[in-house]
Order: sequence, then structure tokens, then C-alpha cells
Amino acid sequence: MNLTTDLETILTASVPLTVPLLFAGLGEYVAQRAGTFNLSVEGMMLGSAFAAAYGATESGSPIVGLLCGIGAALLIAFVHGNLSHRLQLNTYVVGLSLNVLVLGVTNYLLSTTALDIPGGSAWRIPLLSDLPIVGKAFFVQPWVVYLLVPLLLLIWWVRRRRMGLELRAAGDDPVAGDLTGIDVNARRRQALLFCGFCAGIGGAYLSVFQAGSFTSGMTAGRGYIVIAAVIFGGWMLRGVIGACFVFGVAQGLQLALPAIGYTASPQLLAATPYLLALASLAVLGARSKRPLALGQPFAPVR
Amino acid sequence: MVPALRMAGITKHFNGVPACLDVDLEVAPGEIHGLLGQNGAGKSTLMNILLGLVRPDRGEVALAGEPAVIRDPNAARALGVRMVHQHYSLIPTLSVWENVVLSSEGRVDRDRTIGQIEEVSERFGLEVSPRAMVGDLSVGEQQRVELVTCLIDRPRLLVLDEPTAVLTRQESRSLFTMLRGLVEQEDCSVILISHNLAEITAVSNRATVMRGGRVVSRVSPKETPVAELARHMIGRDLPGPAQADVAAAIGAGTAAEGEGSRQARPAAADEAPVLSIVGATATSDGTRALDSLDLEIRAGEIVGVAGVEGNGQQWLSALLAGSLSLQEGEVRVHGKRVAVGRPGSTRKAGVGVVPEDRKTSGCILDMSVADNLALAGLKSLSRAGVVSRRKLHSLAERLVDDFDIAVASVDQPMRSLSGGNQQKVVLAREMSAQPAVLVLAQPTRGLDVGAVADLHERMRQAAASGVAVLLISSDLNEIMQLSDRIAVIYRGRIQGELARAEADPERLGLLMGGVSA
Amino acid sequence: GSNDDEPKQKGFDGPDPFAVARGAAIGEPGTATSPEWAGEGQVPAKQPDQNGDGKVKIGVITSGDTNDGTYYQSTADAVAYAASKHDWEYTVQGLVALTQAVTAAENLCRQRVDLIVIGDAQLAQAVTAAKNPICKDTFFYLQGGYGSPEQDATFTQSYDVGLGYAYVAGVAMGAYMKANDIKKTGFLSGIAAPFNTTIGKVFKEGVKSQVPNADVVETYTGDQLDVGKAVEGFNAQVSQGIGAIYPYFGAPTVAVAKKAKEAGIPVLGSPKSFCDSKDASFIGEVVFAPGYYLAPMLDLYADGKLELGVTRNWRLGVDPVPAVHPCADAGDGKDPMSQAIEQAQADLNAGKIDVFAMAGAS
Amino acid sequence: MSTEVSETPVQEEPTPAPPGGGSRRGPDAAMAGLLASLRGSTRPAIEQVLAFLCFLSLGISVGLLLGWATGHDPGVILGDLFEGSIGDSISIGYLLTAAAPLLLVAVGAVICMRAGQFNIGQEGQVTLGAIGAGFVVFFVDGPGIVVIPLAFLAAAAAGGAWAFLAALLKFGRGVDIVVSSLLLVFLAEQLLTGLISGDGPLHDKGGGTLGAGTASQSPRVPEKAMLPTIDVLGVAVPFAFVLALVAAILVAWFLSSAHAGYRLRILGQNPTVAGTIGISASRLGSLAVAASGAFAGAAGAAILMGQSFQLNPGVASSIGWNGLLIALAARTNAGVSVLLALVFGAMVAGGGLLGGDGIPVDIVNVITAAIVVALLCPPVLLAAVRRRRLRRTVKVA
Ligand SMILES: Nc1ncnc2c1ncn2[C@@H]1O[C@H](COP(=O)(O)OP(=O)(O)OP(=O)(O)O)[C@@H](O)[C@H]1O
Ligand SMILES: Nc1ncnc2c1ncn2[C@@H]1O[C@H](COP(=O)(O)OP(=O)(O)OP(=O)(O)O)[C@@H](O)[C@H]1O
Ligand SMILES: [Mg+2]
Ligand SMILES: [Mg+2]
Repeated sequence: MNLTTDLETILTASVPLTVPLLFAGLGEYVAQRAGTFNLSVEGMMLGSAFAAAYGATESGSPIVGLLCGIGAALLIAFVHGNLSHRLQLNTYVVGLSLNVLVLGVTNYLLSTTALDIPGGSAWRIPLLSDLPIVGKAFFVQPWVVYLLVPLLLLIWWVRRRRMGLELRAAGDDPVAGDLTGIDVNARRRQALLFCGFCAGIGGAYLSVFQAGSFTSGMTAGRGYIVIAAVIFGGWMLRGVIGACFVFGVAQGLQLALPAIGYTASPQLLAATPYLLALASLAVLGARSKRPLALGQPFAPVR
Repeated sequence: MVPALRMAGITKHFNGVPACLDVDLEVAPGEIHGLLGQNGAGKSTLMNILLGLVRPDRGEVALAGEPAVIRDPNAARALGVRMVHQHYSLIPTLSVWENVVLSSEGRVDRDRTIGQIEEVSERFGLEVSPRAMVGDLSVGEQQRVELVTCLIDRPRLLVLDEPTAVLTRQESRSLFTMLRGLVEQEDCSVILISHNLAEITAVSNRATVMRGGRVVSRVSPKETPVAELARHMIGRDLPGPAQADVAAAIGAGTAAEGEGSRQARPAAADEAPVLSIVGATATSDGTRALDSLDLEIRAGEIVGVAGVEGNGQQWLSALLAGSLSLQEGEVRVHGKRVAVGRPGSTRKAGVGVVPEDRKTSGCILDMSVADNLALAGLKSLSRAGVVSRRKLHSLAERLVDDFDIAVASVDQPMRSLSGGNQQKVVLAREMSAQPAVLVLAQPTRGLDVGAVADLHERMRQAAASGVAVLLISSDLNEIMQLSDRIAVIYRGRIQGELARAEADPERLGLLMGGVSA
Repeated sequence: GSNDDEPKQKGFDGPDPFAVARGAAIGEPGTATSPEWAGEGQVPAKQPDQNGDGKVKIGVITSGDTNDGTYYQSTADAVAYAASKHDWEYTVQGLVALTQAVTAAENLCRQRVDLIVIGDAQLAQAVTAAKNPICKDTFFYLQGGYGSPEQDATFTQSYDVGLGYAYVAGVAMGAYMKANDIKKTGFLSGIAAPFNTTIGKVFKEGVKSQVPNADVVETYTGDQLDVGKAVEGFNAQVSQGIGAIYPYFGAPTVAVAKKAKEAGIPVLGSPKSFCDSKDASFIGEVVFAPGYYLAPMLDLYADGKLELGVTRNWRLGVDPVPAVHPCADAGDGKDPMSQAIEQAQADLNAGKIDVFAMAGAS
Repeated sequence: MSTEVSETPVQEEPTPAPPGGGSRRGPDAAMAGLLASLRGSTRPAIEQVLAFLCFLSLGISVGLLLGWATGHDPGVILGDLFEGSIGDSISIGYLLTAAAPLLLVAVGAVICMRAGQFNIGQEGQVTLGAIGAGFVVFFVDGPGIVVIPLAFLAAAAAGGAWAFLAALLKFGRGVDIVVSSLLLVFLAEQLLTGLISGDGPLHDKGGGTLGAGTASQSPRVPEKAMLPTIDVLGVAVPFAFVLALVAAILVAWFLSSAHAGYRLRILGQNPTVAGTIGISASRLGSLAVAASGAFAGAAGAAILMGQSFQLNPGVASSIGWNGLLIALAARTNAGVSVLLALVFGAMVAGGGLLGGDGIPVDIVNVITAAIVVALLCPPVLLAAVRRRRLRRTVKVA
């Protein structure tokens, strides 16, 4: 088989698997830059996936579903934010238990509700979608996918605004930040909410726009892959985006390779994200751009 | 006329412990107002309240006659009140200009900000590089950045909290000239916090002295004799022998020939050194930490290491604490080679270290005083791998008495002790191990005069009892006060050594500046 | 979908979803062969109210999600249907952790359940609970399968051989491709482990037996339950130009079928009976979900005729289930697909085809 | 120490990187602060005990609320939870069986947390433990008295080694253990799947009644390797629980009074000081991490030989995560961990009866999670209360 079609096959398989990682990844990047090692991103995605599926079923409209999903994720983010950046509870404990909680709640509700999600159709961007190789992969997608563009612009814009600097300050040196009059915990909570917003879209995409159904624990560890992506991306925006693609392709290959006529160890492919993240850490060691106060609580004296 | 700042009846408690009680403070327009007081007097707290960083329990603040409610630094900034903090408030991972942006109003505009920075820095002769990453700057540079940050939006009131603690004399001098210029041209008032009476006397028009959270006196330093100021600060007449120490500690007079300072001990050159460091060279993540450094100390001798902050002092003490390994050179104690760089290696060889940052590397804040006193000798306190609580306590009790450490019980957590007493605990622990060499790094930094006097006395006793004492300090008076020999460290090497007799501030200053004498 | 809105306790209304399983054994034309039972068993006293507490209560445990709309749900539905018919009580526990299997069974015994249905071989060791005194008057039924325990006197199990109908499924697909001149088909499944890959191989052989030069794209998403990956796997196959697909999954099957409908690609449905489903355009169904074996067993149980300690072996082409049916079957069984299927089944039972060799080979 | 201070660990001025030692900031250092804050308030003040109880019930009532909201009788739920956990001797047996591996994991977590090493990868180490035990159980044939101890040793070794990888990265390359151990969890999953499917050595090659053994699972654990139970006043106490309890007691004693335990705590409290008194962070720290991994591994063995009797992809079934949660919610205190492990066990055991009454078992996940979060609140709220009281006293003064 010839190369272009092979590449196209790989891309078309990979991009849709990258999308949820990208959405959540952008959120997690912001949350971590602001100093929260946010484990509950998994829970955010799962919660959103269910809420979106439910909303779409009840209303018959994917958009309502999306909104419900975002709402659910925001709620989780809100709880997490207030527990760890108002009450100063251990972020890791809160994150982990929120994941347990969400898994429990979604399974529980799933067993008492019936879901029937309306199908949506893909947008095909004129001209661009006719490009060789990339055209089909990038420009024939459900409309939510294109929310990535404004989201990226937003982040890029915010980074160049005071808000961006304040978020970084909150993540790098909360004490000094506080002295210069930044409300560190507020910034961190806001970053978490933003993470919730993004992860919410990612989760909704999974259930409503990609699968068209919800199954128990359907995020299947994507949240943790996202965390790995932020690490592998060296806590840099471009890095994180790149990492999400790499991991998306790792999953895509699993689907594309047989089609092209190759095989690879499924376990190995599934392990790549974590291996890569570990490798990059091992290589960079302490030299990575990790936010200095990542995961550090901050309680100002007033 | 209307005072630039008027704080009235300010009261603040931390967990029921008073930090400020009914403090009244008045600063006239265009004056440099000194704020004096020993540690824990409440100076920083008072200023933090002014900046809105701490909420007072009670009290009013008025700026230029206008009652002001200041909830956070931004509010303060809006009212033209800025502060250079005791511990700097810069974000290390951001560039200088980004830090400036952070602590000023308006939208982020790199080029405009950089313009402003350059303008201010040349107006006040504070040169800073706007694009540099703050984390890469030296302490002095960082302070300049802080100043620029404050000055950029022409404050009406500028607060400096112990600005000179980390500066060389030269740097301090230029700072003060700059401040004078500021108050004269820019009609801005300055509040200057310091322990150092000499400085206050030199620059400030009026001063307020605090003790135990209260204002004890308002004076005009120029007219008031230093000794009296000191008395206000400490609240008691100074113990006889300590006189000179205190004078030294608070920078009164040139302590070199202050009476009561002990005679130089004739160090017999023939006698073999207890500690000898030969050609010690080490790098720490890329940067040269020590550069073929040579140093020798004999029994009963006090050797002072003078130098500007950040010329390798912390690495020298790290080396002697056994946590820095050498690429070249060696460390010998009693002529025996020590495998430095291995945890505890130097301690085994009989070197005791009172580290610079006692909170972080001297003691364990969340453990009890008893535990902290026992740290070094745990092995001797335990049989068959089990620590005997009884022995541990008796040891602790003994040391607490010997070093009269002020504690309610040896079981109270280290964290709850005052800085001076924490220092005493560390000292007690190190001396209780009967070291051959005792290293003290910046031992009196941030201690009040009473504590300083006591500490100096104990160092002398140690030396008298034949311990070889190495005193690393950036306080020249202290160095000249105590040492038999003074070695000046510069860029990780010993720039030169002076016997106590031939040492005077100017020559030392030259050496510290890298000029060989 | 096949999810029902009200909680399971409300019972199961609507037509018998397991009718296909209740037909008599067909076997070789003319001679109806009786069902094959292995092992020595006897009917316990007081069946169905085994524990004699005046009511019949059934408990189901499965390792899967009983709302998956296919494999695991079929067991729950079978019980629900029987319960509503005989008005029994019943409870269903899905997603039972392997670590909890035995405990879960024992707990059901303590809750005075008469019949415990172990919905899948994953939880097989739950039958060890049957030896526990508190379970002495509880009937254990296991949906057997790969790695299920040796038959003993303490439980009864249903058993089938997956490879057989995998081959026939391939044949059916092949026949359809020949009839509609399709060159390429897809086999889509989860974890790339033998319990899927062997099926894939045999299915491929089946297809090739009809269309020797056919191209079968095998894709394994690496996850049994990850619907997202399943759907993308399907898309990947579509981009490879498949003309029909056999999704071999639990939960994801329905999702894939829906997408296939949108893409206008015919689907061979399994494991439950799909022909009358509106979700997608099914060309045929491969029926082997545990519920279809359970339903007739429950009938026996209701009549107090279900022996304890035996294996019921469900044979392709002899028993009504497992079975492969064309959806467009006119009923006369004369369409090419039915004929191919019958032929293949005959060959299998006559031993002309060794599916195990196929699975091992290549 | 006053909750005020302990609860605000970053009050200390930013600490410079100690010469030689790794950075004191970032996730690991952060956890140091968080744990200090946790430990800050373990002394049994009466108000704390009360708070504990009321928050415990608060956690439970969250679950009941959810049940009630979806049309289940809270009474029944509560009844089942009670019945199934401590209703009778059998229930208690179940409770202890469920609690055993959780306690083992938690005790391990306590060790490394106290040493300031923030290994959160217990889930993966449990998996490795199960694998290690599997190799013994399925390949060594001998009497139980030989196989069972061997299996536990192998499990501990495997789990310890897996955790040690994280330690290596930390002390070799300065990678935060929080991060590396988390990532290792997911590698462990893949490793297990690889070993028990296809031609993996632990894969069940079949020998089932019919058909080829192809499922991704190991053979069943032979009778002789199944963990025994000890009869105590009618309750069948599982061997694993006795083991875990003994471990907990020993560790509690070790940390409080053994010389090595002391050094461990010093390291956890202040690595720099530890260094100057001759404690090698890399050696002792790695040991602590390995130890915690070993305990998690042992838990894996307990699961394989006491609960699942078979390896399958999900064998760890979140016991690693929950054990970790227990240790943290117990504020890294071995004694409290025992208590919490029992509470968690009770939830699992009690959950067993819910299904029988048609109530989805998942509700217990909700409850346990709620309990954990609730348990973390008391010190915080108490601190808040104290502060308010102080304010008031000051005002009147
Ligand atoms: N023209 C500008 N105006 C304002 N701020 C700017 C400008 N250019 C750069 N910055 C500042 O520099 C920071 C980094 O910008 P930039 O994205 O170029 O660096 P980066 O290396 O891409 O960041 P990262 O490494 O996190 O991806 C931004 O957060 C912003 O604060
Ligand atoms: N955040 C805090 N929490 C608890 N107590 C505090 C806090 N900040 C200050 N204190 C206490 O308040 C008193 C005054 O502290 P402050 O820092 O104002 O003294 P200071 O005059 O600045 O001393 P120094 O010269 O060392 O800076 C001290 O007893 C100190 O322990
Ligand atoms: Mg101060
Ligand atoms: Mg009955």
C-alpha cells in the first residue's frame, strides 16, 4: 500500500482519539501551571461524559448535552478547588477520592437511567477538507472539535495578559505572589475551573459526539494519560499539545496498523504514553520547566 | 503640617500572642523615618498591616490626613504605598519586566514596561536588565529590582524592611544616597526598618523604637546617643562584658578596639592545625562553588570568614557539614582525611556546624525541643536499636539548663520557640557533641542584641576550652569583634588573611571587593 | 435501545425476547436429536423454592455491566422475563469485582436466594461458594465458557464452543459478500488476546471459504469496553473501504452498529438477536448471549425439572441456540446465506472442518 | 503544635535548595507540607473524636441521600451496610477479609510518607505483588506451609522492586516520586495483561472442560495455596488480616521508638538536617519506598490467595488507591489506619448485601469517597473554630 494513504489512515484514526486528550490536556496544563497537580481530571471527564449523555438523551440535542457535561465537570472542579484551595485539604487525596466518587455516582446513575443519544454529523470544512493526508483527518470532524481553536487562542491570549502572569506566579511562588497582591488561591481555583471547562468538553465529546453512547467508566484512564501528557510536554503549551498528539497516535496506531497490514504488541502501544512520560522525566530530571510550587498548598495569614 | 502617614492604636494578635499593641506611628512628608526594634518587636507585622497583608484586630490608618482602609497590597499601591519586603516578593521564574508588570496597574505591555524600567533605573542609578530572569539575579540585584518595582509608579510612601541585611557597606551607602535623593526630589516619605543603629543614625530624620509590640520611644537619632537607643530597644541596661558585643552587634562605633573584646590569642604557628582545608574546589550544578580554597584553624583559635553574601560562604559551611563533595582538594581534621560529601562524614570527624538557615537546615520545626537536642547523639541514647525516652529527656533537660534556653517544656515543638532560642538549641546540640571544630554560619543574623551577647560569650568559652572555632559572617563588626584571624572569601577562594591587629574595615572592604591587599 | 426505563423489580413486559432459544432442537434433517447433557445430576427437592421459604428468589451476578444492551444484559433480561412470568423475586448485580465473586454468591445465599445465576465465566470461581454450608439449599447456575471449572455435583452450567459459530458467522458474511459482490469486510474486537484473536482467525477462514480472495481487516482496539476506541476502530476500517462489518464486542457493539447505520455499512450482529432491532441495518445475527441459554433452563427450573450437577452443552446447528441467522430470511431457508450456513454447520458437525486447528494455525 | 501553624506549612520563607540534596520544592516538597499539615492534628482531643464521628456519619449520609434521591429506602441501605459488615460472625469474617489488603497497603504507605517519600503508586505495586505471588503459586508445587510464605515473599519482593524504580528515578535523576510512581501504576497494568494473556507465562492455557483456554486470566489458585482462616470466638479471622494487624502494630512501634524509625522520621521532617547527622536520604529514602512497595505487594498476595484466587486484568481492583487514601485520611498514623481500614472493609462487606436488595453496589464507592473527604475536614474546621474563638477573646480583652 502507498505511503500517503497509510499516513491518512493513521491520522484519521489518531486525530479523533487525540481530541479528548487535547481538550483535557489544555485544562490540566493551565491547572498545573497555576500549581494544582490535578488528579481529578479523570473524574471531570467521566462525570462530564455521563452528564452530557444524559442531557443529550433528555433534550434530544447534543448542544444541551455538551452544556450539561461542562456543567458537571465545572461542579467537580468547584468542589476540588474549594476543598484544596480554600480549606487547604490535601490535593492528592481530594483528587483521588473525587475520582472514586464520580465513578461510583456515574455507575450508580447508569444503572437507573436509560440513555439514547441523538447522533450528530461531522462538519466538513470546505477546501481544507480536500487536502491530501491531513484533509480528512483534521477538517472532517464533529463541530465541537473546532472549539479547540478558540480555546487555544484564549490560552495564548491569557498568557500575554496579567491573568497569565498571575496564574504562573501562583504556580511558581505563591508566597511572593501573595506579597505582590495576587489572590493565589483564587487564581488556583479559577485555573481548576478552567480545567473543568476543558475536561468537560473532552468528556462530552467522548460520549455524545464520538461514541454516541455511555458505558461505565468509559474514560478508561484518559485523565491519567492527560496528566502524563502535561508531564511529557514539559509543562509547556506547545509541549503539551505535541504530547497529546503523540499519545493520540499511539492509540491510533493500534487501530490503523492492522488496516495497513502491520502488527505491534498491544500492551506496548498502550504503555507508550507512560513510558514516554517517564523517559522524558528521566532525561530532563530536575531541569524540567515544572512549576516550582506544583501541588504546594498556600494559606495566607490575614 | 499633615503627616504623610498616621497609624493609630494598631493592635494585632497571632493565635492570641500579641505582635502589635496600640502602636501609633507618624511619618512626616519627605522624611526618612527609622523603625527600630529587636526581633519580634512587631516591625514587619506593623508594616504588613499598613500594606494590607495582615488584618489588624484594631486601629486606624490615615494617609495625608485621609482615613484609609487597606485590604490588600493593591489597595495600598493605589494609595501610593509601596514596600520592599524583608524576604523579597519577586517571582523567580518570571523575567524582571514581568515582575514589574505584576506589581503595577494597567495592561501587560512588554515594551512600555521595559521603557519605564530603563527610565527609572537610570533616574535613580539602579542598573537592572529588564529581560533577565529574576531567578538568575544576585540578592543585591534582586533588591534593586524590588526598588525599581516600587519606584516605577512614584509612591508617596516607601517602606524598606531591613534592606541592608544582605548588602555590602558600599551597596548600603549607595542605597542611602539614593533614598536621600528620593525624599528630596520626589517628595516621598520613607520608612526604614533596621537593627543597625549606625545606619538609622546616619540616614533617618526621626525614628520610632518598638519593643514587644509596643512603641517605647520616638527619637531623633542624630541627637540621641547610640547606647541610649540600644537601651530603648532591649529595655534593660546591657550586661557589662556584653557592652562591646552589643555595640558591635548594633553597629555603634568601630568595634575593632571596643573595650572588653578579648586579646588576640597568639596562635603559635608551629602548632598543628585542627582543621585544614587544602585547595578545595567544587562546583554545584554548573556554577563554581569553591575555587581552590585553603584554610587552617588551630585549637582554641577563632577564625572569622568575612565576605559579601554569595561568595561561597554557604558552600564552605555546606562542605564542613559534609553535604558538599570536592572535585579537588581535601579536608583534614587532626591531620586525618575526611571523606566529605558523604552524609555525616564531617560530624564523625568531630566537626560541629551551626548552619546559616537554622529553620531549614539547623533544626526540625515539627519535632519537640528534646528530639532536636538529641538528634546528633541518638545512637548513644539507644540500646539494641531502641531509643530510650528517659535518657533522651534527661539529656534535653540538662542542655536546656546549661544553655538557659527559654522553654515551657522540652516537649514543646521547636516551631513554637523564638528565633534566638531556636539558635540556642542548635548551638547546644552542636556543642554537646564535644566537637574539635565548631563552625558557625551567620550565627547572629536576625538575633536580638541580648541573644547576640550571650552567643558571643559562648563562642569565646568554646574557644577558651580549646575548640577550633570558624565564624562565617557578613557582619564585619562581629567578625572583627571576635576573631583572632580574619580570612576574606571572594568568589569561592580566600582572597586574603589578616591578623586581627592589622584588620580594619577599609582593608577588609577592599579584599571583599576582590582587590588583593 | 434495549434498556428499560423502570427499575428491574417492576418486571419485564413485552414479547418474549428469547423466543428463538425456545424452539425444539433441529439437528440433522428429519431426526430431532435431544439436548446433550453431560455429567450425573439429580433434581433437588422443593425446586423452584429450593430453600422452602415460600417464595422463589433469583440472584444474578456478572462481571460486566448489565446495562450494556448485549451480552451481560441478556442474562438480566432472561431472569427478569422469567420472574415476571412466574412472578418470582430477583436481583441483579453487575460489575462484580473478581475479588468479590465468592463473597457476592455467599451473600446471596444469606439473603435466602433460591437460584444463583453466575452470568459469565469470569466469575466462575463463585461456584466454590456452593460448597459453603450457608449455600446448601441454593441452586448454582454458571454460564460456562473458557476456563470454567470441572463439572461437579454442586452446580449446573451451560456450555458452548465459540469457535464453531465464529466460523459459521464468517461463512454467513462470506455468502452475503458473494451475493452483494463485496470484496472487503471488517472484524472488530477489543483486547488483542486469544479469546478474541482466535475468533477473528476462524471468522476469516469462514469468509474465505465463500469468497477465497476476500480481504478481512482484523482490528483490535485494545479495550473490551472502550466505546470511543471501538467507534474509531470502525472508522479506520471504513477508511480502508470495508463493505460490511462483524463487531465482536459487548457494549460497544450497539454503538458501532449505530455508526455503521449512518455510514450505510451492513452489520452482522452478535451476541444477542438483533434482526428486529431498529438501531442498525443488520444482515444477520449470531446468537450466543448467555441469556438465550438461561431462558430455557429457567423454564425447566420453573417446572422443577432442572438437574443439579450437569453440563448442558449447546451445540451449533443442533440446538436452537447458539445460532447464526440471516435477518432477511424468508423463513423457507432457501436464500443463499441460509444455505451456506446450513452447509457449514453440517460440515462442522460431520467433523469435516476442524475449527480448533484453524484457530491454532496461521 | 498549634493547628494554626501546622496547617499552614508554606508560612516558612521559601527555602533555598540545600547544597547537594535535591530540590525542596515541587510535588514531593509539596506533599511534605501537606503531610505535616495532616500529622499536625492527630492527638486525640475529645473534640477531634467527636468531629471524626460526626464527619464519618456525614460521609455515610451522603450515600444514603443519593440512594433516597433515586428511590431506595435509606433504612434498607443502612440496614444492609450494618448487617453485611458486623451483623453476624460471617459478616465480620467478610469485613476482615476485605480490610486485610487495604490495611497492608495503608501501613506501607504510612512508612514511606513518614520518611517524606511520596509514593502514590500502591495500585501498581499491588498488581506487581499479585504477579509475584502468582509465579510462586502456579509454578512452585509444595505444601501450603511452603508455598504461602514463599508467595508472600515473592510478592513483597516484586512490589518492593517496582516501587524502588520510582526511588531510583528520584535519587538518580531528581524525578518526583509522586509523579513517577503514579505513571508506574499504568505500566504495571499493561505488564499484568501481557503476562496473563496470549503466550504469557501466567496465562491459563485451558484444560477447561471444552475449548481452548484463551481468556486473559491465570489458572485458578490451587486449594493448598488458599489462605487459611483462624477461628476466634466463632469468627473466621483470615490469616491475611492477622498478618496485616501485626504489621500495623510493629510499624507503629517501629516509627515511635526504634532508632531506625527515628531516623526515618527525621528524614521525612527535614532531609537537610538528616543529611548533616549522617542519614543518607537516597539510601534510607529508597529503603522506605521499597518497604512501602513491599507491603503493597504483600497485599497483592493476600488478594490473590485470599479473595480473587485468580489473576485477571483488574486484580488490584482499586485496593491500592483505597489503601493510600486510608493512610492519608489517617494522617499517616498506623493506629488510625487500622480503624479506617476496618471502616472501608465494612463498606465493602456491607455493600455485598445491597445488591441482594436491588440497590446498586456502586453506592458504597460514593460513601467511602465521601467519608475520606469528610475525614480530612475536622482539623481544618477545628482550626477555623479556634481562630474565631481567639478573635473573640482578643476583642473582649
Ligand atoms: N509581546 C508580549 N506582550 C506581553 N507579554 C509577552 C509578550 N511576549 C511574551 N510575553 C510573555 O512571555 C511569556 C511567554 O511567552 P511565550 O509564549 O513567547 O514563551 P513560551 O516559551 O512559549 O511559554 P511556554 O514555554 O510556557 O510555552 C508569556 O506568558 C507572556 O507573559
Ligand atoms: N504569620 C505569623 N504567624 C504567627 N506569628 C507571627 C506571624 N508573623 C509574625 N508573628 C509573630 O509576631 C511577632 C512580631 O513579628 P515581626 O516579624 O513583626 O517581628 P520583626 O520586628 O519584623 O522581627 P525581625 O526584626 O526579625 O523581622 C513575632 O513574635 C512573630 O513570632
Ligand atoms: Mg521583620
Ligand atoms: Mg425461596
